[in-house]
Amino acid sequence: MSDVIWGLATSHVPSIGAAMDRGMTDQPVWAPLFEGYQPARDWLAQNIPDVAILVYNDHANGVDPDIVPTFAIGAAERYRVADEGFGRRAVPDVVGDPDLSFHLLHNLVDEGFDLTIFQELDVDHGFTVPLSVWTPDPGDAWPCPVIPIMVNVIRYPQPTAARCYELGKALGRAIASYQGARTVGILGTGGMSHQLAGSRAGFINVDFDLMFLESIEKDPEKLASLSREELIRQAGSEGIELIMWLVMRGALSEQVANVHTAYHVPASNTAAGLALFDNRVAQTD
Amino acid sequence: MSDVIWGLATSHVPSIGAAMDRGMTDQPVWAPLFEGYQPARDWLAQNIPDVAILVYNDHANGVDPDIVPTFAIGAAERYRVADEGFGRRAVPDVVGDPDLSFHLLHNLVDEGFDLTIFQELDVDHGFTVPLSVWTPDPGDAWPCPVIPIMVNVIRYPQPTAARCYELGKALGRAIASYQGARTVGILGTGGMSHQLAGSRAGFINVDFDLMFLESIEKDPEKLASLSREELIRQAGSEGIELIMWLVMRGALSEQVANVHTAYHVPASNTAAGLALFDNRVAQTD
Amino acid sequence: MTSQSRVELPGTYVFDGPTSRRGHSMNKLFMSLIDEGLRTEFLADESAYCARFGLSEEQTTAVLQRDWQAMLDLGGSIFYVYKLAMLDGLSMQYLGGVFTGMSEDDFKAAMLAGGRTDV
Amino acid sequence: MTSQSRVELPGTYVFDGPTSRRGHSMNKLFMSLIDEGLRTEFLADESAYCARFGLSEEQTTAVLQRDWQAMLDLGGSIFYVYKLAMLDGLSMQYLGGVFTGMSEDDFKAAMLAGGRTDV
Ligand SMILES: [Fe+3]
Ligand SMILES: [Fe+3]
Repeated sequence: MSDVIWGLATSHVPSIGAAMDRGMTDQPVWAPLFEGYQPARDWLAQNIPDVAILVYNDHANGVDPDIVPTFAIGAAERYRVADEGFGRRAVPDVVGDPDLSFHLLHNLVDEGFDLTIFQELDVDHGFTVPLSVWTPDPGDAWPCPVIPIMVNVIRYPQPTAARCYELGKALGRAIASYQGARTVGILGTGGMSHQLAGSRAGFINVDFDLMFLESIEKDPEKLASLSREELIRQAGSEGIELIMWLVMRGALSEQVANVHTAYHVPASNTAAGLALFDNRVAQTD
Repeated sequence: MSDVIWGLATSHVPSIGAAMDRGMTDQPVWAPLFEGYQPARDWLAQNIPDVAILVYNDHANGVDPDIVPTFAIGAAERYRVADEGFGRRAVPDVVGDPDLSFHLLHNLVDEGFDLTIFQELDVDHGFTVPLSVWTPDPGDAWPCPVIPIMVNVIRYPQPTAARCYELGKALGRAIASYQGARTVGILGTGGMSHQLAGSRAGFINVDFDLMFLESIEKDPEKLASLSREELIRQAGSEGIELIMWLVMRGALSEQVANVHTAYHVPASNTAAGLALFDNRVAQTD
Repeated sequence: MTSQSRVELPGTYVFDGPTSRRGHSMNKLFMSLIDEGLRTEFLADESAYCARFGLSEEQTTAVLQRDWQAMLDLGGSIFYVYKLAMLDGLSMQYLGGVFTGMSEDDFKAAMLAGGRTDV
Repeated sequence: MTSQSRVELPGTYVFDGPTSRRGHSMNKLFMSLIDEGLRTEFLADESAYCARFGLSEEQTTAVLQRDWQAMLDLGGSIFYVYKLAMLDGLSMQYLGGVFTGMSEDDFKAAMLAGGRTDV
């Protein structure tokens, strides 16, 4: 029996990582964002799990453009930080947990999720920025081993929001049946509203984002019913990556306790959001 | 509306291709196998579809060992014949149909199948041998465009037989909703009983194979209920690839007409089987 | 074949099957730029590099002229196109300006003011 | 962690997660042999080639000595191992003989007689 102790939803905008790497977090354009993170960081530093699972997407750095898995899982001992074209971020490589990876794979395949396995994988900002949001100063190593779960959010047709939520639920069951870890943290990354290309570039939808931040805690089913088209319309062509939050949420219990929520516009071209949930809550029916 | 007009199940043993490529099909060890194929080949030559879908697995030739998709679909214009380590087979490259590939992908993802797309792919004997079984003398080109659907049958945990059958049914629905082709053929490949490694190498299970040949027509549900363990026990560690026949079968109607069945031991280390079904049969309830 | 058609939303690119097919060679070129050696080769002879990756004439022109809008129209994905922009030292906010007909500074200012909420 | 455990069936290899992890470098080496240039490099200096792919000492010995059984035990997948056999001009039926303690001819004869139906 392993327990998911917390779930963290966070944007993974590359410039958040760049601001940290360049010591710019005190500057006026960045300070409000990082101040918003602080309570979550403090709480997370007190609640380090044995292992974490991080749901993210690759941005054409770790995986060739001719291969696009709908869902994939890493099963490596170690994930190297990718060179995205300007050198590797000066953050630690990621230690994996292949034993748990194979356990999850086995259980998820048995439940009818058709995952692709990566036995080697470089992880890009979609992965390392959320780790930095969680742990700004990792030193030589991140707080615990981390397993990547990759979702296709770039190439239409993405998995539906409903399918992501179902994957999360199956993930929760698979974690619960694992004997090798006591405590597990799970991160869902991406979003919030943003659009990078086209004449609608720069699009931000605060109302939608606030609704999403509220519903991810209290009414994830409602978010799971959003169509691709609706997500692109409401959250922008890149905002659709919010479907990854639903994988995280699906792995948590029906009732969770909100530890901290933060929202800030902009991180570069994106609305940045963070929501942290404590999963150790007595469930009522 | 596109119609699946036939389904062909066939082994894909490399030596069947090699026997053809080297003009050995008249030799005593090979003649019975190829005589068994003839009625199916004659019928197929009279029933060329607009496009075909071929369910197969790669044998460490087209895809890196560090990436293992449970299910994948090709979306290329052209699939090159792979060099498996002894030069390319002297058979034509495969012309694809990306328009249909993307249609299938979209529909299957919407139905909750988490396929990986390959936009470039070399196809190995798992693909070209079934094409040769269908069409011994293709000349410059195979009879029609062909789309690969790839299944992980080599790496445990394979998708369950039930999941393969469900994928086939969803594939049938996706084909039916396509406007761009009139007629479609579908091939399920692999098997029958065989085991390549371990002290049980050379294992053949005739009773199981004959049951499978009968049930694939009349009671595919029964085959879909077989567990991985049962398949490996009964059909050998490589015989589990028979799950790919269920993808083909799922795409056909409940009632089909058997055109021809053939069974021969051995093709190299494998029990070779063939079953051809006409799908243009009035369905009764 | 309706199910393949892209989401029709004005001013929005959806990187769907047909688009990715059209842009495949160009996106592969962009992705190659994550490799330092290949970046050097690209910069040494950009048109030879485009030919090596099999870009169409239009795509080659778009790349050589840094016509960012044309790259998108010819099947580029923004995540791949961005790799060329980075090589040129340009930011996503610069590109945002190009796509919306603003200067980079105006685009940045619009984002700092809360983003473009009315589009 | 029971769900990860391999199917326990005597005389049968199941290429599961732990096995594929153990054999990863060796299987990558075998797969590289589909490339003619790399085949030549391998044959020119087999132990250097093993080192380049990060094989363990045991795996290197198994490869150098063509200890097919050991390759399987050390995480090789039969489909990958077979690429080395092909390079040596050996058939799957030769390997079948090795794994079952028969000569190649006896193994072939057993297959022609209908296969091994009693194992
Ligand atoms: Fe992203
Ligand atoms: Fe096979």
